[in-house]
Amino acid sequence: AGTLNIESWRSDDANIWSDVIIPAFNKSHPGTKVYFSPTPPTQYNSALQAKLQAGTAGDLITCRPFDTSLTLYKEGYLDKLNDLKGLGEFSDVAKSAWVTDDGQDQFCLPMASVIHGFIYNKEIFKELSLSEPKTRDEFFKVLDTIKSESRYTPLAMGTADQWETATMGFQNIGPNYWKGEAGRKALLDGKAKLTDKPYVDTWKELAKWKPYLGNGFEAQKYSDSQNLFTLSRSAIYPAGSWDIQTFNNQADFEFGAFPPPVAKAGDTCYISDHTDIGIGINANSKNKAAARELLNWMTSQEFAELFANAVPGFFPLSNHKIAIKDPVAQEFISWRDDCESTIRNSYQILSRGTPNLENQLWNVSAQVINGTMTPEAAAQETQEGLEQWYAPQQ
Amino acid sequence: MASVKLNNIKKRFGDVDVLHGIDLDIKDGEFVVLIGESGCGKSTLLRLLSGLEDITEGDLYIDGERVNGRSPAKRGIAMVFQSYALYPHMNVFKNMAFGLKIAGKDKAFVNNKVLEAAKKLKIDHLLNRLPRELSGGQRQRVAIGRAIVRDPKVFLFDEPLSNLDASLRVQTRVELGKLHQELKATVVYVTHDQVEAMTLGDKIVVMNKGRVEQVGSPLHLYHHPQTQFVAGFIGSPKMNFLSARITEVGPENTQIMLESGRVISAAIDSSSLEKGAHVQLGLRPEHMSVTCDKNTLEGKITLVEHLGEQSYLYVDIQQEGEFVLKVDGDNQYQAGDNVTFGIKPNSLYLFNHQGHALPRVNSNLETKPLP
Amino acid sequence: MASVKLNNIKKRFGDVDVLHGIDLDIKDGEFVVLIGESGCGKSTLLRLLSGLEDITEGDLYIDGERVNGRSPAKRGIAMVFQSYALYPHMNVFKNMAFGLKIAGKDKAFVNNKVLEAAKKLKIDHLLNRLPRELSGGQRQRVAIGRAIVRDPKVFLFDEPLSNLDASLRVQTRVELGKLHQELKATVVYVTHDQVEAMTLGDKIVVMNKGRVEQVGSPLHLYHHPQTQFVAGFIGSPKMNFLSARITEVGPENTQIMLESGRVISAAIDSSSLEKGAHVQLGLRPEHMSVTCDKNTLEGKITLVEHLGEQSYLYVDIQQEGEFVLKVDGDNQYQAGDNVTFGIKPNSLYLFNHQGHALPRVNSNLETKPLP
Amino acid sequence: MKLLNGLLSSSPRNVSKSVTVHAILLAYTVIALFPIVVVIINAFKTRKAIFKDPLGLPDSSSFTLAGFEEVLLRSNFGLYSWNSLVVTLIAVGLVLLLGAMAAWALTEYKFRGNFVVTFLFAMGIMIPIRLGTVSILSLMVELNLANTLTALVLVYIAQGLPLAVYILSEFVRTIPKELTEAARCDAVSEYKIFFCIILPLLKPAMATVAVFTMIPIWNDLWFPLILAPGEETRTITLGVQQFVGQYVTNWNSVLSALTLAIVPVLILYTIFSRQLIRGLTSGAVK
Amino acid sequence: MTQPNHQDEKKPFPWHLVVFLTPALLVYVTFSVYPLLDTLFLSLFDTQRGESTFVGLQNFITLVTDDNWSDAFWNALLNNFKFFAIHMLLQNPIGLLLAVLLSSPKLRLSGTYRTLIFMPTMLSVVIIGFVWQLLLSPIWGISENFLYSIGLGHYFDAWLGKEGSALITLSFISVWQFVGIPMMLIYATLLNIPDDIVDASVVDGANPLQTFWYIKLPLILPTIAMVSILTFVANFNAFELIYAVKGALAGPNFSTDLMGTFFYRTFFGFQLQQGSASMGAAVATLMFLIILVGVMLFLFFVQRRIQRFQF
Ligand SMILES: Nc1ncnc2c1ncn2[C@@H]1O[C@H](COP(=O)(O)OP(=O)(O)OP(=O)(O)O)[C@@H](O)[C@H]1O
Ligand SMILES: Nc1ncnc2c1ncn2[C@@H]1O[C@H](COP(=O)(O)OP(=O)(O)OP(=O)(O)O)[C@@H](O)[C@H]1O
Ligand SMILES: [Mg+2]
Ligand SMILES: [Mg+2]
Repeated sequence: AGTLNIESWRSDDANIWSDVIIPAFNKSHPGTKVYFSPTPPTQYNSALQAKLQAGTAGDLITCRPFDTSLTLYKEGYLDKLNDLKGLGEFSDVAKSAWVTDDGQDQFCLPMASVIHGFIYNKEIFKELSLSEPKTRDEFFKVLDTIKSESRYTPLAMGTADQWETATMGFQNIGPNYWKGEAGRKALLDGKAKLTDKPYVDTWKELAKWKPYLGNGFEAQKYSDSQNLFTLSRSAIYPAGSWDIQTFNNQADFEFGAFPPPVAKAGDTCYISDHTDIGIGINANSKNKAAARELLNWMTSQEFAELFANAVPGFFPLSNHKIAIKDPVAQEFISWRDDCESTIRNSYQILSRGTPNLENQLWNVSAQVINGTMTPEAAAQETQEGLEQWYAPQQ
Repeated sequence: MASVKLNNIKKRFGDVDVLHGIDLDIKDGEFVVLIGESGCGKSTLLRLLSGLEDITEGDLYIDGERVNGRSPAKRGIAMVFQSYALYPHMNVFKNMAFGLKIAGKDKAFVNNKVLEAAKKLKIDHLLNRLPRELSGGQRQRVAIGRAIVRDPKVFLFDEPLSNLDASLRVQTRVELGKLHQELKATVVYVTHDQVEAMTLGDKIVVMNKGRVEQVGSPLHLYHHPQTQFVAGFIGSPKMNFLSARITEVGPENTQIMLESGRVISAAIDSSSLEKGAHVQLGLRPEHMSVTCDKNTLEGKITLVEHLGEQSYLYVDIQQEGEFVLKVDGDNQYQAGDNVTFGIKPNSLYLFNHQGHALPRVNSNLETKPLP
Repeated sequence: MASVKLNNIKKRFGDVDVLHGIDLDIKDGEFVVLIGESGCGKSTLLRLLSGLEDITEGDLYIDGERVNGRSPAKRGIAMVFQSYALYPHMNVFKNMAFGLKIAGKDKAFVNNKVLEAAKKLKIDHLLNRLPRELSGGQRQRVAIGRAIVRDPKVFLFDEPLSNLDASLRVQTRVELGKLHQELKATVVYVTHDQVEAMTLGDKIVVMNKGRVEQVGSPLHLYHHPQTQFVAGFIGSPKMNFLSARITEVGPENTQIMLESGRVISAAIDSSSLEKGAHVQLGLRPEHMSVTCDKNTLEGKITLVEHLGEQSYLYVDIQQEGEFVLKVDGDNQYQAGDNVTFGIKPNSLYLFNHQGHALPRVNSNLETKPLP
Repeated sequence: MKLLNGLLSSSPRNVSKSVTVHAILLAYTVIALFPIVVVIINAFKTRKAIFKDPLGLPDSSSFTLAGFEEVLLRSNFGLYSWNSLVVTLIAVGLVLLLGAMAAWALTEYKFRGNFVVTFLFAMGIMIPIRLGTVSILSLMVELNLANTLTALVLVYIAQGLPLAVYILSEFVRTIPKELTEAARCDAVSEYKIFFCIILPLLKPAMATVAVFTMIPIWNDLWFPLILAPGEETRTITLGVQQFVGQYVTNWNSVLSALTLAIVPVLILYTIFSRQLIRGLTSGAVK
Repeated sequence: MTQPNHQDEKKPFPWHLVVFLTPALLVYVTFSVYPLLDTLFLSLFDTQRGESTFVGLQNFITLVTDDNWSDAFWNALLNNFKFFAIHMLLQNPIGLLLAVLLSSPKLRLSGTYRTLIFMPTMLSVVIIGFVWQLLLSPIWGISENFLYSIGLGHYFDAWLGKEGSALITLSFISVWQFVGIPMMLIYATLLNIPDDIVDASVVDGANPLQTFWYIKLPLILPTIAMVSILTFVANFNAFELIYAVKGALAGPNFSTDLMGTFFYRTFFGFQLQQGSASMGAAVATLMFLIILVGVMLFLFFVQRRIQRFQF
């Protein structure tokens, strides 16, 4: 019983919550009024922090992965969830984004992950008789073909917003170079450096993308890229799985997806299957009991299925077997079976200090694609940044 | 120095006719004063002369050349504004030098010119001051100095003394008169103040609602106003007017009856009118005597103003209205007293119902012809 | 109505002494005019009376009560400002009614009061206008009306006419005079204009640098100035002053020698001085005659101002300086003419080197004692 | 042609000058308006049309009111506008009133501490109030004002006061001293002097302050987000933000909402603008 | 009559002063001064680890000496000066020009021009950011086509995306938005210049340009000075446009980073970077000091020399 307010940055999902999820919850829990009150994503962290400090934040807090939420927990704004019944439905990997460093305390319930890959315009591929590239060579051949034989822009990506270059560029194709979790852990342990070959090579490949980007890509925003692709002016789109939903609404052509190509056929493929959204309880909530009930419900099969199908591209992290109806989303999730999953390598611990690795990755990746920085220099700069404060790397 | 000729000059602002055709001849070196009620178009006329405003119709000649379309700078005129319009951010020297500097004169020449003018106006010790550090009279002189240095052919003054206080005004007026005598410049001078007009002007132009009412020397206008308007305008205190009716028409002498029934005779040629015609009788306060015993009026004094050597008596004359008398300062009149005063027949003016003056016979008052 | 008494009133702004101890008795119903040079403290004195400024030292009594610390509101005074200070956003009626409304008077009373005052001032047809829609003279009358309605004990006027043009000033001055006679109010009136001072004041207070120089009726001051300052201040054109030296001391008659060596005799008691003492000779422009043949001076006319019925001659007298003569309007003088004029011995003033007047003997000029 | 003639000053001498002046002003007006026009025409187009041909006018195939429908139906646009209007008007009104009172007190009366208070207000012009967000929010929580429009109003008053006091002080100085002195002689109390005389005379100045204060308040996103993010108290600018998603921006709706949001400011501005120019020219008080 | 008593009728306590001043002071001090001081005060503490410890000026020292901070700080400061310089060189002169044109005598439609040109100033930054990105985006080709149509097409570039031009372009947009403010203020002052003075200079033979240069300009200098100060203060607090267009990382490569965005990033954190209230407060304090010093210098060196003129 009572009222629950959910803090979230997902204003995109406002309708889904109010039309689908909350009614479903209310079917089993009629007394509880739930309000989903999103904040514009760019303001979410700062607004949330202010509200938590002043004690006006909602009862449920949507959690960014890793340190952002960890800090909130350490500052006492989030409740410990160790004894939440449904927690057992999640694997350790799924939970890893919201546990303390020592692995003791769980402070957010994993909600969804996103997977990177490439989405392509099937009609253009058909028109140019192209097929999904499996290897890097094939990938670049496809790009060359599109560039030379059509008026389409081969790759829809811009560097204006910076984060796409890091997230849909570096973190998308990188795992194939640094061998997924192995490489990520090595970096954490200090056994690998960002100046090592896999990382430099990742940037080298990014640098090779430049000629295939659209005219004036330096000023191209994320939304521009989306529009380029959905208006059929561009053939391939380095994507996050969340884009599926957007393209379903906007594109009037068929599109498909392929995972980041590997070096040579038969190599193990690695994908970024990133734990992206969690949800926790405000330690100062007046209605914790109800909040817990809601969280518990969110560990259920029912929720997982509702959510996954309402927001195709956001994949539940629980162990329930669920049926995903959207074909492209299905394609994405099928990679979990074929490839090794990993998460973005800068998220756990490594973006804790100053300078901030994630911010640096944005900056250097954009510069590498812009051609204003060499891959080696990018590696050098990020490595030096890490060494400044991260003991294992010193 | 130059002559100025206005030929049927008209000015319209949008739909409003402000000047209805002004003809005027100004001789080289003449000091012409424009007077008239507020809003009658004096400033407008001046602005047309200066070129600040475009002439709607008619021709303007300066020194024989038609200058209608010419820009102010090229007309060889200088203007002194009522508000002085000194450049507040320039010191006195720069204010005076500005026109010359703009004209590209060399420095030594400018210095000389300005110094010379400043000495003439006794402001050479103020050259470094800003306008706001000057008194009203000093500002006035700077404004004049700024005009002088440019050696204009014609000076235009728009009520230049009206912002000064009474005593300073007298003083500056005197200086202006001397300056004109010295420079022998052509001057067109607008004022509201008839003392200024009388004392400064070689010629006075009385304007009324965008038309020229009368032109003449100051004394001529004082003694021979052509219209009631001019008569009322010139002289201080103002001429007294009484309504009357002609009882006896004559070329040498006219009998008129006031509203009270009293009959007065005047040395005026009323042959153009008929018996019984309505007229206005004009009497200057200074032309009545308290000793005379013919043609008398009497009334009760409502107020006495002692000005020292003279006094004004404000007299309430039953049925005729209020009257002002100017009498010797040496008197014992008090408010409430009754007074009887006489009117000299040859100091009377009569105006017909259109306001035109009837000719006066054998006026013993001096008449200066138009110079 | 009330009497006002100032007892050694002093005012200091920071370190600057502005008033050095003013003693003044103003009777009930009296019209007192304050005159003096700019900055001599007239406005300051008025502001002390009104309570807008605190009195530094001394006592102020209104109607016998000491009111030093009392707020303006409670003193029963009304002040009319030079700038009128009309509330620009209220129409004439509201401007006049404001004080009464604030005092909580009922509506009918206010209406009556305002209408009555407006009628008296002939502004009853303007009651709905805003100040900016009024002419200067009308604004002036509204300002006075605003003061009248409150039935103050004392009216304070600070140069109320100085913003009006010459002819309007004359007219308003006359109206003010009549109004005072009608209301019989106590008035303290500051002005720069000595015509106003002479015509309006029952009593004139001449101030000089924060002190009272002389108090007296207008004619008394005109005829019997106690100091050179007062003599120069009262009368227009200004009294002419010449430097001279006493050659013969006497209780009835004094001989003085001008700088040019010319000797003049004056009906003045110089017994307080010694032979050879430096004095200033004072001569009013209107007290000289061009026909007299004793005690003559001669000079060259530099400028003639014809005012119609009178003329001013500006005469340059070698070695003595410049001189102004007032002569009959009926004359033929021109600049450049030489003129000889005589001085009547009993119209002379002499001032010692401290500027104090020497007593005049048998002055044939009327003397009004202080009322 | 007649219009052209009407635009130009009558004298032939001035025609070329006049043409130049109009040409430059017109050119700049186009520069100023062009982007705004782009926003408005695109508000009526489908998403595809917006990006296919951003400059094209909506035609039968691209015309849509979907954005407006979305804005007006899916969101509580009426409520948001109302909230914005209430907050803006009350805040601006109080800034004007309190600012005028303070400006009057600081310029008219000499008292100890005058300088300190003046300086304190001057400081407010130099530091953005956003800096104090956390303290402000805690304060509001303690006062039980979180998630109320009152909180917004209070913060906006605090935000607007420094500039208001600064500008209004300048204007108070131009009011002739005689007016207040006349009133004091008239036995008017200090309060009545302020409310009956000073306040009416400050009207044009207040219009200036009103415009300068109103714009940032109306457009503010930050404080509504922090202090009053609730559905009931949401303002228009914050309301518009719900169409800006994490990955997808519903430009069609954003543009419609923004187009709708321009209207009230424009109306308020035109109400004030005549007074505004009078206010900026200090001659107004004469 | 009693003995004069100088202390009689003592002035009553000025209650009206309290009434006039208190409401404004109360609201202002409570909701602005106190929170601001409270925040600035944090700059003397270290709140990095959850609890706060007093560290004196350490944060400031870190800010200007530690490369990680100082590089960003100096970069932001330098950018801010560029940003300000562009406003001074463009916004104010254009505002001046428009004001002068608007104030030309007998100009028809001047009210309309005035309102229309002021419009951008009233718009929210969301609109401004969106529409200019749309207009300048090479992808949609609006500006490019326009430039080609006047033969300047090959000068076109992805201005908002290039390190060399992003800041300048953003400054231009900001100038475009705010030009209305100097325009209005200067326009009002120009209207206040008495016609007489301008007429006098015309009669003195000055052409319009000379009249402007020698007469009008000196007379509006005080307003220009005021506008400059307001521009300075506003520019050094600028934040929203950059944030709306380029985000808190102010790319590319921090080339559009201003003090405002730097502060925001520091204080509230960004993406994975945690906000630091103490470092943020230190940045804010420095910003305030820079502005204060700038204003003081200006008042001392410029304002003192500029005279205000009564007409
Ligand atoms: N620019 C203008 N547009 C329209 N009407 C004007 C303009 N300038 C002057 N007028 C009108 O022309 C008439 C004459 O004005 P002008 O200023 O010449 O009067 P004036 O005789 O100088 O009056 P004053 O003695 O008050 O200065 C007035 O009625 C005035 O309203
Ligand atoms: N508030 C003030 N602070 C300092 N000095 C003042 C103040 N008010 C007036 N004074 C000085 O006091 C002297 C008298 O001023 P006041 O205004 O009384 O002169 P006034 O006789 O009215 O002159 P005016 O005829 O020019 O009006 C002047 O020297 C003036 O500078
Ligand atoms: Mg005029
Ligand atoms: Mg005074």
